[in-house]
Amino acid sequence: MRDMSPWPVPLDGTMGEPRERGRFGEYGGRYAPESLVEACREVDEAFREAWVDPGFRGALARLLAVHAGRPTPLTPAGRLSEALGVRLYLKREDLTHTGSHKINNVLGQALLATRMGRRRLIAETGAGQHGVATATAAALLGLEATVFMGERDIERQALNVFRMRMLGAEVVPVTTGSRTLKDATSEAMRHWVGATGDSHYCIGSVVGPDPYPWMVREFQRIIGDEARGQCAAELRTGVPDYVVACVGGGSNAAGTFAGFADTPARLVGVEAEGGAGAARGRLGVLHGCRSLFLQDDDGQITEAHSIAAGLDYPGVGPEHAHLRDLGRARYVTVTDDEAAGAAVRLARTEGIVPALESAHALAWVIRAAGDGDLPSGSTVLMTLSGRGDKDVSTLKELL
Amino acid sequence: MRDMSPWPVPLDGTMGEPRERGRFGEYGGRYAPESLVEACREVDEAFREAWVDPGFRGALARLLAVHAGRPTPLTPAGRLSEALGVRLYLKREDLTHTGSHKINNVLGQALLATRMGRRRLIAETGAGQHGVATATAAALLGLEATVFMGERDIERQALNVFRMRMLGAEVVPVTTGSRTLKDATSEAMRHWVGATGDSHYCIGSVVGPDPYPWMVREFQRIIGDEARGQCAAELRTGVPDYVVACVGGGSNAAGTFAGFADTPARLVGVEAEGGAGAARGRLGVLHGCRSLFLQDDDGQITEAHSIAAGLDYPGVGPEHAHLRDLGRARYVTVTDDEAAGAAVRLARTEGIVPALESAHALAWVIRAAGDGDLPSGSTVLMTLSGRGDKDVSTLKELL
Amino acid sequence: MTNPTLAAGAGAVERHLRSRRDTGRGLLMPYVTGGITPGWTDYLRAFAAAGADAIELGLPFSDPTLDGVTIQQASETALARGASTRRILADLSGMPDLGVPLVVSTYYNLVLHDGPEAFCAALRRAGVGGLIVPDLPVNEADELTDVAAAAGIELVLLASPATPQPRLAEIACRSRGFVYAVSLMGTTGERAALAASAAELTERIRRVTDRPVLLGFGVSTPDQAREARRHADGVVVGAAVMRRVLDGAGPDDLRAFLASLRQALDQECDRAR
Amino acid sequence: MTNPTLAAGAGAVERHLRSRRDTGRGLLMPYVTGGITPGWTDYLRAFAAAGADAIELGLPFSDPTLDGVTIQQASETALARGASTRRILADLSGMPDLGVPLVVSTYYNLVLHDGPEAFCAALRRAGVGGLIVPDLPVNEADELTDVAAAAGIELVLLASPATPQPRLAEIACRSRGFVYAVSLMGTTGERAALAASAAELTERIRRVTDRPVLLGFGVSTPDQAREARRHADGVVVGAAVMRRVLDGAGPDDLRAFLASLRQALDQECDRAR
Ligand SMILES: Cc1ncc(COP(=O)(O)O)c(C=O)c1O
Ligand SMILES: Cc1ncc(COP(=O)(O)O)c(C=O)c1O
Repeated sequence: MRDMSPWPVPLDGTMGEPRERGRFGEYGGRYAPESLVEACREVDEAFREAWVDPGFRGALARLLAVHAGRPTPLTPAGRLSEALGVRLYLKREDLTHTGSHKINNVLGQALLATRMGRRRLIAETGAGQHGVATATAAALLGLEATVFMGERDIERQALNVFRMRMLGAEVVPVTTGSRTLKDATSEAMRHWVGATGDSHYCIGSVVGPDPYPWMVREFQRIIGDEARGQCAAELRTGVPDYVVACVGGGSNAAGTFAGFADTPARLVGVEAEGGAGAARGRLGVLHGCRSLFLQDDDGQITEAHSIAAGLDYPGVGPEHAHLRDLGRARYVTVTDDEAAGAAVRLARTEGIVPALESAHALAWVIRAAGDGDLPSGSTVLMTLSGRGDKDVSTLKELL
Repeated sequence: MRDMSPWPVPLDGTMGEPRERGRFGEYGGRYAPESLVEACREVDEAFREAWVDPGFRGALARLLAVHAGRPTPLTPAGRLSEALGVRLYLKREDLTHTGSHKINNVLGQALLATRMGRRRLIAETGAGQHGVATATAAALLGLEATVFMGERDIERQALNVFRMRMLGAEVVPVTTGSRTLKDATSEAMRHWVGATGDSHYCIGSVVGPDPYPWMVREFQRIIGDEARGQCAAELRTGVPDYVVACVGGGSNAAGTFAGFADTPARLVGVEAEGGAGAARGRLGVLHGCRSLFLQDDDGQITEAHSIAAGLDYPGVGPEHAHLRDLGRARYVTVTDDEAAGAAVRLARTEGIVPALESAHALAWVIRAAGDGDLPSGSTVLMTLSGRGDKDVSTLKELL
Repeated sequence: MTNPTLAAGAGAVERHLRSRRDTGRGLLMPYVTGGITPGWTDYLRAFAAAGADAIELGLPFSDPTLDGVTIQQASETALARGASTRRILADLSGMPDLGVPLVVSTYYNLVLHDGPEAFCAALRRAGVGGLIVPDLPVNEADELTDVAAAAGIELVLLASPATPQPRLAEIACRSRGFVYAVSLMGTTGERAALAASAAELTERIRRVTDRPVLLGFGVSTPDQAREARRHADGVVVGAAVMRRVLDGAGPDDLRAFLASLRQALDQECDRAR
Repeated sequence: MTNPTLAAGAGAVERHLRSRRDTGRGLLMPYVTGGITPGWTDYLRAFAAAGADAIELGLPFSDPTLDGVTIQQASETALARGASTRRILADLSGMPDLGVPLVVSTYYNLVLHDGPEAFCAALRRAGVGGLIVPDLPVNEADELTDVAAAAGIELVLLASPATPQPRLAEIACRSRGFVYAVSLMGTTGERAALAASAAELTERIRRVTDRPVLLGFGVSTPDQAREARRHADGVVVGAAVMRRVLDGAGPDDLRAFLASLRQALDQECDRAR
């Protein structure tokens, strides 16, 4: 796992618009059932129009500012940096309204849904953060919300389930398969097929059929864009040596990386040991896109296992698969224990209880600083994708 | 309860520094056991020095910005405003790190404690928000933290208890009296008596012996100062007609009011029906200060009862007692049911699940807009003191 | 073959279906999930015996995103029994000719697993004639089309009520074997009545092709089959079959059910044509 | 009065304590929470009989912030029994003279409740001579000082190890009856040993006054009383008494305990003076 080899840094327009048919290299595409192809096309068309419309951009920027609390700060992790021998900065998505980066994407899609005349949002959720964000945006814009959530996640993330219901969303338990995010996503897609007329499927990560991976990354790039500016103001070098984010589907990482793809920063995506689509997946198609997925010898998608419900997904967004192939980003894994330990360490040194998802990114930083993979003195920007309130009962059992 | 009478608006320096011996009118003072008088004097001296020291102010401002996420936005509550016929703006303290305004005060006191060479913070907590904030600031600055919490609140606010422990704080259950905030405060004071040498007592509201009511208000005035500037930018009139905040001990209200005391804005403090120190208390002395407290016919302090643990306190800060006497602020009460209903309403219309404490302020706005007490078309600034994650299990049982 | 001219360039499946259609017969394509029971291939024989014109053979996938609960459950059951593409195709290899074409349906992940070429070659070796991939829309089909054609596998494309007319023309043109008309905006699964969208979609497809059009998704009763037959060349019956199988119905029980569908289609044929 | 000159201007409590002190006697002031049992006034009689030089009578308050668990529990018990300022003082009124002064202690909220004037007048009527208010430090005492003096109630001020010397002088000067030396930085309650701070504080008080100095907080055993006597004029014994009361000890049992303290003080007196 040592990273002493030269790091390839193509500066030429990675993380721009995908190629035709939503392709990132050989990944991406729109492998949707025919019944959803037209709906995807409509989303694509609406997004393309909206994204160049200053009115839409302005409305979204205002929502992000006055409702979601952007910009989020860049926090120097002073005591932890000292202990690790690196200079660690945290991009604080945990401070957004609802407590994770998911709100950035959801406000964008919800505004788009309104623009498209849709009355309802459909969403899948794992950790519940995307579901809460969707329920929130729906309430704010006067839309309905139906959120699909695996039964297992409903148990693990009871707090978020009630938050969604309190926000007026319908939470539909998914009892099939592994009863986690993968199955919730399947069920949401099934439901969307019957509801394209009045509903928008608000996917929560950079996965799904084109244009979702691209669109969601664009809605999340505010993380990277803000951080880029903040680093420019804060760091002598202007750009951090490393940019690190956890990867479930990959939206917070994609949004973060997008701000640094054209810099010499080394991009590191951290996956859960038991849900390492980018690090250990093989080519496949699931949930509308071609990417890397954990599979068994027969080509069946295997269940992911992670202490972090939001990383409990056997695949990864197509652009990450592409960045991996290019060598532009590196994908590493950490174990449940490392993540839990990192969460406690951050709490004790910086007074921040991170989401277990985000704790994965930190766990890699800690490990890499310890084994020299992160050279001492490096500057590291890490996206703290969410806060840990939702996870304290899980951690309570562990500690 | 109608407010059609002319509203007295003394513009002359209310909410400045207290008079000699920490007096706000006849309230305040330092009714501390002799063993704590010297410690209070030291805090007073240190605070006075620090508060005029640009170095201290700068360090605090930076912590508030990069760690706590200030400034917090001013959110127009669009859909709810329309339904109520008023223009409601929410000052979003729920978006600060740890989820309530308590962090503003705690970062100030923790920085002061460091300056005073203290190694440990002692705190009482009701809802757990102040305890979490204290544990957070302690972790951040490398201090220890001991938090006293009533057993009943430990049950109601289990999430926060675990957050504190995760942050490395010691949480001490208080089993005496009503086993809520009042008793936790008594126990914290008892503990401080034996620990003045190395510990700072970090009081969580505008209560306690001089200089706490004043100092905490000053640390919280950032709410009002920010909101004042934001209203100036956002409102045609520059200043809202009404400024509303919930009142437990009264720190978020005091901090908010401080920004508007010299304007024509009408100040409204909203208490819990069962914990209405300002609205129904009588003169007394408790926890080091002279103020208004709920008491029985024998002069015993009675137990407060509120669905909101943070409002479950039988008294109110001395400055509020004074503002009430002056007529500069008005104090009203709402019931548990009204507060719970308001919480759900805000969730469903604006996508914000408020703390039950904050929901009290909203409940009054809703009621007053309904019965004409708030004239239609009024502009209302309401401080949303905290987020409701900690309360969802309470609400779950109610709904 | 009654009408060799029209079927020129068509593959075996399409030629077979066209020839039967051209006799005025309503086409019946029952579905079974491969590996659902130990002797699952008996269902194929029973289907053929009951008058099926083609048989859809599902290769179970872990994440059947376009299937309703019945076929989801069938897939889970088969997978839990150890079913896999390899084993299902192996089960087929020993079988005598059914007399009707076998059309495999599965999700694209299983096609990609060994690669489209190996996958199609394996189908061909097992005697399969057609392939339905519900999550492979026409615009993503390039990779598979030529490979399938080269292997002699007819790649059936699906059309849905949401498909705009120009795209429908492309689908109809590029589909092989037949055009799979998805009767409604929804997943597979039994429904109380045939969706209103079924008729309209079939008419729209007819406007752009004379390829056989089979209506699927939700066709569950003889009455519905009869009604479907008024618009389409025939029906695909999946969930209604698989619910029975999951409830324990053996090949003989299914034969009776299929016979009732056969009879309904034949009656409608007698009346309408 | 053995030394009328020194005691000039002193109130009755102080005169009494001075006169006893001046005989070389170690002063003993046991404490009882008013209303703790139905016949609680019997404790007063027992204390006097056992050689108390003054008795501290606690008026229970709901929030005894300077008390440790024992006196907290005593307060709760008394309040749960319906104790109140009014009822406790009423219980006193029928009592014959105890021969030693009664000093009430309570929190300032109870003083404020009917107002300092009414409160002091009520104490006076009930035969109380002194008043200790642990949460009323000297700088907040103005409101009560004159009122108490006018009512003939000696307001005892407390000094603590944390009190700086100039302030100590002010406290000693303004205190009436005696100076209450808080032996340690802590709450009331039994301790294993006398705090080291006790000696130092007492010496510091002695430097600025010749008023009697009673050492309280934590004095719980005859040995500790003996040690305390080496520095102070006497001791206040609260928690050690109340723990016994809470454990069911009646007036006679307490008499024995107090006698042991009395004896210890007398021995120390014999040795040291
Ligand atoms: C806090 C948090 N971080 C990260 C993730 C992973 O998602 P993504 O990889 O799309 O950022 C989730 C998903 O729920 C999450 O809640
Ligand atoms: C969210 C919130 N709001 C309000 C309060 C009440 O405190 P104060 O009146 O000091 O603002 C609390 C106390 O815990 C709180 O947690």
